[in-house]
Amino acid sequence: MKTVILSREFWLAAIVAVMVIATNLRAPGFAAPDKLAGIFNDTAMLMILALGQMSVILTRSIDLSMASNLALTGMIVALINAAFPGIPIPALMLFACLCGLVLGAFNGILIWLLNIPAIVVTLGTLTIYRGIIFLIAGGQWVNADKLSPAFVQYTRIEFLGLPALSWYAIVVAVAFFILMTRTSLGRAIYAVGVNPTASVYAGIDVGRTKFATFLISGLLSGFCGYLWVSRYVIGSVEVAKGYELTIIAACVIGGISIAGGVGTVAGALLGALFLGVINSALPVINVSPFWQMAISGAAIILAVVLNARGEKRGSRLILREAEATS
Amino acid sequence: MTDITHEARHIPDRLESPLRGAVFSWPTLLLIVGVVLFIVNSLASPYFLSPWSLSDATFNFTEKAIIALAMALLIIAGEIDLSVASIIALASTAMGVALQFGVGVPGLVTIGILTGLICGVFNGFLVTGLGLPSIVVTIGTMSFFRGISYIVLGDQAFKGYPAGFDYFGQGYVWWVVSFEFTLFLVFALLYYVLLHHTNFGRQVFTIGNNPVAARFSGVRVERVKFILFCLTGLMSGIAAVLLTSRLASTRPSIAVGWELEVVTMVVLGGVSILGGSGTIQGVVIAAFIMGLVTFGLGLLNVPGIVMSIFIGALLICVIALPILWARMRRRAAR
Amino acid sequence: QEKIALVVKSLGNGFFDAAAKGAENAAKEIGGIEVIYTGPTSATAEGQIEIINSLIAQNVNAIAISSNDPDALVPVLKKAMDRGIKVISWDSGVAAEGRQLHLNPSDTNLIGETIIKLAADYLPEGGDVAILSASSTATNQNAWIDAAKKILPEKFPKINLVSVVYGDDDSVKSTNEAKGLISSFPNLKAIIAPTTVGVVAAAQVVTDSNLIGKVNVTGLALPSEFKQFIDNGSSQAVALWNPIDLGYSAVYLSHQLIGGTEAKPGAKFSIGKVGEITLDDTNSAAMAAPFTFDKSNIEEFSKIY
Amino acid sequence: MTLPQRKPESMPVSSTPKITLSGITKTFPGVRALHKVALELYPGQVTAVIGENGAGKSTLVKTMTGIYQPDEGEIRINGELVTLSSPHAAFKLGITAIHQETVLFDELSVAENIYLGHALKTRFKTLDWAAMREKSSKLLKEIGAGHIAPDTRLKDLSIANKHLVAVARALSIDADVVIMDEPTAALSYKEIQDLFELMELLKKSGKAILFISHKFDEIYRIADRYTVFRDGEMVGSGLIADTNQDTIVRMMVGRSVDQVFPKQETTLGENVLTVSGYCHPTEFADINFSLRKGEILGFYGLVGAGRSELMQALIGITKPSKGAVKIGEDIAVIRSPAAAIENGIVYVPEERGKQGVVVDMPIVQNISLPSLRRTSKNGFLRLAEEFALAREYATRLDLRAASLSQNAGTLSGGNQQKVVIAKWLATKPRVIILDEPTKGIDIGSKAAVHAFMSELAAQGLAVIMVSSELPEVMGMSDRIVVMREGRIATTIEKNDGFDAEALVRAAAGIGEKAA
Ligand SMILES: Nc1ncnc2c1ncn2[C@@H]1O[C@H](COP(=O)(O)OP(=O)(O)OP(=O)(O)O)[C@@H](O)[C@H]1O
Ligand SMILES: Nc1ncnc2c1ncn2[C@@H]1O[C@H](COP(=O)(O)OP(=O)(O)OP(=O)(O)O)[C@@H](O)[C@H]1O
Ligand SMILES: [Mg+2]
Ligand SMILES: [Mg+2]
Repeated sequence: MKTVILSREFWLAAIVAVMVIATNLRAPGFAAPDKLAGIFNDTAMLMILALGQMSVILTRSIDLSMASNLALTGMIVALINAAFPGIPIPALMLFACLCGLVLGAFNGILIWLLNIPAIVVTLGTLTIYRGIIFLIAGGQWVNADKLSPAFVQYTRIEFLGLPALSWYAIVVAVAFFILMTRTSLGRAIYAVGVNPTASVYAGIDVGRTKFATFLISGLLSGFCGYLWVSRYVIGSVEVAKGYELTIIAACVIGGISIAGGVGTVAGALLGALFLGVINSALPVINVSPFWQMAISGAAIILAVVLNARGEKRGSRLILREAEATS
Repeated sequence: MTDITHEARHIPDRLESPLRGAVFSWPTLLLIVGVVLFIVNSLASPYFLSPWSLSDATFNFTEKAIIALAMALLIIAGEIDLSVASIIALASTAMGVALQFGVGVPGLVTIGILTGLICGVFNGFLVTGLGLPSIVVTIGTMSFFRGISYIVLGDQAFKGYPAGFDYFGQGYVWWVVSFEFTLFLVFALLYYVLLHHTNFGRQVFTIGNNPVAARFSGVRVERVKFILFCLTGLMSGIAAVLLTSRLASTRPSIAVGWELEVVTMVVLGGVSILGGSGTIQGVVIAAFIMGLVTFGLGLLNVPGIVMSIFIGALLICVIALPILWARMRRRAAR
Repeated sequence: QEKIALVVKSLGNGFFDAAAKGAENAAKEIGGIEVIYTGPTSATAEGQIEIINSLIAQNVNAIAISSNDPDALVPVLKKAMDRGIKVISWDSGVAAEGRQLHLNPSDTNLIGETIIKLAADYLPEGGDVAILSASSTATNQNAWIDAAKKILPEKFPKINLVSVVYGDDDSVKSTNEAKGLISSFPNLKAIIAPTTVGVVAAAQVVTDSNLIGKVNVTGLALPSEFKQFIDNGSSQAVALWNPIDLGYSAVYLSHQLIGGTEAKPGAKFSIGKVGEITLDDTNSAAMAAPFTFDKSNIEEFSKIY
Repeated sequence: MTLPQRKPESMPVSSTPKITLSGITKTFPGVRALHKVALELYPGQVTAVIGENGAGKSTLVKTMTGIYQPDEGEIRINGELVTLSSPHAAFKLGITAIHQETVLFDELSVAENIYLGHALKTRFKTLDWAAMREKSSKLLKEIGAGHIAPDTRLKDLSIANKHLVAVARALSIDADVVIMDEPTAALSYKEIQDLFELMELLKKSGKAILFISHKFDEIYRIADRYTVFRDGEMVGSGLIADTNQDTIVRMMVGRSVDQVFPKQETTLGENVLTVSGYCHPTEFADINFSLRKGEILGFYGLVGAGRSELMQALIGITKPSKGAVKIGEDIAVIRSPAAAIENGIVYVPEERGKQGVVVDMPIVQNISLPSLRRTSKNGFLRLAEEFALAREYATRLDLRAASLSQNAGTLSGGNQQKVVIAKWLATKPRVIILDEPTKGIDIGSKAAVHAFMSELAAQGLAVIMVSSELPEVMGMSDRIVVMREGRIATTIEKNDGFDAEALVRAAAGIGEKAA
């Protein structure tokens, strides 16, 4: 119990709740269930992406190409849908996942086999993937009129009062929770981030684990590629431009340490939710949306400062008393 | 084997001449790439080889390259600053605000540069004072600085910069040589000396290679890093003056997305993203290469986004090829 | 061979693609003209500046630009003019010192009035409306909004403009801003989006939020992109001029400038089959009145542009 | 020199080796860590592997657990040829190890540390946390570490407790071959006794055990066989019962022990360093000692006694909570290594690769680093001066290198250590602190370092030498401070005569009530 109260996630959840309640005081109706569901739905993609990024960051890497991967995959499925409206959407979703997976695998291979730092590889693919969008689409956008109604509907169908998009996020979150806490791969991801040397000793293949995380982040980016185009009903070169840093920001706010090995699924979700709530709350309490950027920046800085507090104390506790009282 | 000879044994200073080392170095490789690109460009477009064209081409990268010089030092020391583009926005906004109060040209320039420096101090304090990882800190300040700019400006733009202010971004020192470009060359020289010929530069390398050993050896690691953040902020402030002058106006969305281009330039210049190695020569040549690629393709009316494929591929290739090459040689040696 | 560059706010936007089509038509009619259709991928001034630099180097004869920023482009366009290149702006203008003439798609005041009227026609009792614009620096949108604000108290006293927000011609931002409007103003009756990107985003939000019939979306829209929203009732009517004609006219004007016609107040220019324009004292001219699309005619026009 | 003949083995009749290594060779750049090594482990028996620091024991362990791939040689299990391509392959073949460095995961829980890499699964192939917690708890109790809760995060444990977790981890794998690389080094008396009881149990259950320790009493207490390594070669093996300590020591070092330590007699001068009432919140407390000119002050203790932390506080790396340091007669406030250098105190750190050399920079730049101010002018580098300085000290220390522009990382361990020492001597210090100065360096270099240390003292430098090697401290020191668990246990003057047993007792806290 005590550990729950002391955990970052608890505090972050508390802060998000306080924000919702405070906004509701200023603008009654903000915390109405349907409004909250709306915020959740708006944040769904960021959550999915933050989870993917989390798995990468946990292994001391970073994936800057997620947004480009998303945009490219989104464009590919949009073009396919425009050309062959008959292809069933679930098949198209699977295809989007596959596309994302391939793009992620390209990053992963370079990182695994050539040992190039992830930040360099993904900095390169960040621009490459986005450039390819322009090539395959011939510079055109895919607009609402070219997409089939089913394509657009598959994020909107309601089930138990929540749109499909929200359900996708819930399913991914649950799957991720199981992956991170109940499977060997999940624990290997943590282990590699905490101590790569010790991981080797424990029989974990560090390179392959990193590769796996890039597959995960790629797959989720690809999936979100479909979701994005379906939700905003547009495929263009500009889709999700600059979003890679928002994804990382969500992770950082969620307490995922850039140094690897530290962070939870709940943290990533809450980090995304935090940004989502700020987005929705500002216009409602009549703060100009122009404040939003500065506020989320300040939140990131604050989150990093607070997280660092909890992590300090690298000492080894040689004195017996020190260990006893810690 | 285990006997101890006490006769003095001579150890030569170097086995090969420094010149030989330079021939097989990263900057040389880049230089070759640059020359090839230059030739390809002049063959591909008849307009390329005109002094005015080349001069115009420099405008596309000088501001970024000026920041890249300081960023190179920062990355060599094992840190990174992703907030540089936002510092430009904030510094430009500060100049715009000052303009509303009727500040003159010298005042505007001072305020722009000073704002950059203050942002650098802020980053530096967060990273070295509080011991936070620079990549996330500067992702935070990236939103924060630009956010302030949005708060101040909202949907407005500052314009009407006084006569004379346009010189920094649009003026020419001599014939086709622009002020911006001259400034860049001067800074390149200064940073070259700073990094490669001073104690400070040596300490930067040491910190990047092994911060712990550097600290144990009496290098004031935090202070050096702090100075580097300040320098990066300062250079961003200078870039803000140039860009504001070139655009003759300020908007909060100015220079959006530049941070990654600057980092790309530095990494392409052969600076190890993990810190510890790199040269200013490399960064300068990388800046030219990026300028050449974008301008050359621009002359063929290839959209900018397609050029970025080249840059991205170049980045990965120049990093991957030496690794593959070394691996193949090792395999051949077996 | 004359080289005329048609520089647009961003590539891929259907409105500009249609304009490019018109430009090609004009080039064919006149003969001996090469049209370079170009623009950045994101609607920024820096992107346009880089492009103009390379156009200057290519010695194009004229640049016809729809600008992302009226001020930031002035220095580089001045440079172009100094090197003997004719510069006109169309659709979204540049400050007077950065171009030789400006072609408004329509009279600014008329557009301002039209966008309000489109909303007011379906609000006999009046009510709250909001504007979702493109980027905050877009010259044309700002001018229309100003005109609209001016005309409101006189002609539409019952219409209450509650907010102006900016979607930057970015679908996601426009979507979020439209959502923000709906949640901040529960009594909102109409969203006016004088931009083809914003209007689609707003209509999609209204459709998704089950507000069809409660919130009417209107503004300036390309019939082909917008047809489904007229069909599903989220919008009653939108307006636009003919982008094909706009691109067509831009090339005609550029061609005449290259030919030596001087751009000065009162000068007359022929724009082929579209007709003739006369420059006013700011060296700008306006084309026809915006055309309104509703259920009756959208089907037909959606096949054209 | 003559080596003792390998004894004809009087093998117990029933026993065939569980695992057999033959012809194992492993080289690292510049170091031949193992050369044609052969080893056999028998079920139900403990084989002690003995050898000096750097003899190659840990490298052998790593080749047996699939961490390193040998360059040559073969490994057989129950007579069958196997390849240990990865640590995982080693698990599968029933080999488990406690490594010398506690290679564990600070951020993860104790239970997870124990089961990572071979986790228990539920029916649905997901991790079975409940079972892992329960079994960890049981395992920890078995090794006498019942006080460690399976849910604690590892980083909240002391080094001794971490080591116990490492032991539990090794035993959590149901293996036939159990390797223990200095498992007792960080443990206190009672914990060691618990461990030995456990080893007896393992022996009874037929496991083949490899045991590495530098402590002969332990070897005699638990081992059945021995194998001696020297410089990466196996120089002898046999039954413990058939041999004695002297023979083994002679095999280990290949010469008689005392000639290794050429400490010159020096006359001690005035006090140069006085430390009083020095405390740190978690690492050490109540430290008082003084150091005289020309003196070598030895600091002895078990690994993890807090000596390195103390020394690092003295040079301003870590912050003490109270206490005073006097240099000569003046109180000195040292908040950073830079300040320490100004005050004439320098520290040759223990972790050479991490804290000492900058491996990717040339020797010359390594040596000049703390003296940059002297070799430069107005902040601008002067390469000629730098090379001159480096050349002077490289020659004095008899550095073996191809050129001064070679990266320090390409040197052998001993020569790297010389670079580090050269770097510090170049600052012309008054007090030099050497933390484990001969750790992991070959015998020849070791002797050179010892000779040099003694020469420094003779020249009037005050030397503090931290060492965990008994013969070294006893041979080199004028006075020995023994530390245990962050406090000074005792200080012994040379005149009183150094007694190895007394030192070990003081360091391990034997003879007191177990805490
Ligand atoms: N990864 C490595 N790279 C280079 N050299 C190494 C490496 N690991 C070990 N060595 C070298 O191999 C030799 C044998 O080292 P090893 O760790 O096996 O010694 P050891 O017998 O375990 O010593 P100790 O008693 O100090 O633990 C040493 O000279 C060491 O410096
Ligand atoms: N709590 C710990 N967790 C992990 N590793 C540790 C811990 N304490 C020490 N070590 C490692 O064990 C090795 C020896 O530790 P070290 O004991 O130097 O500590 P110390 O207190 O300075 O003792 P010594 O008296 O042996 O110098 C080092 O490599 C160190 O990194
Ligand atoms: Mg060892
Ligand atoms: Mg130590």
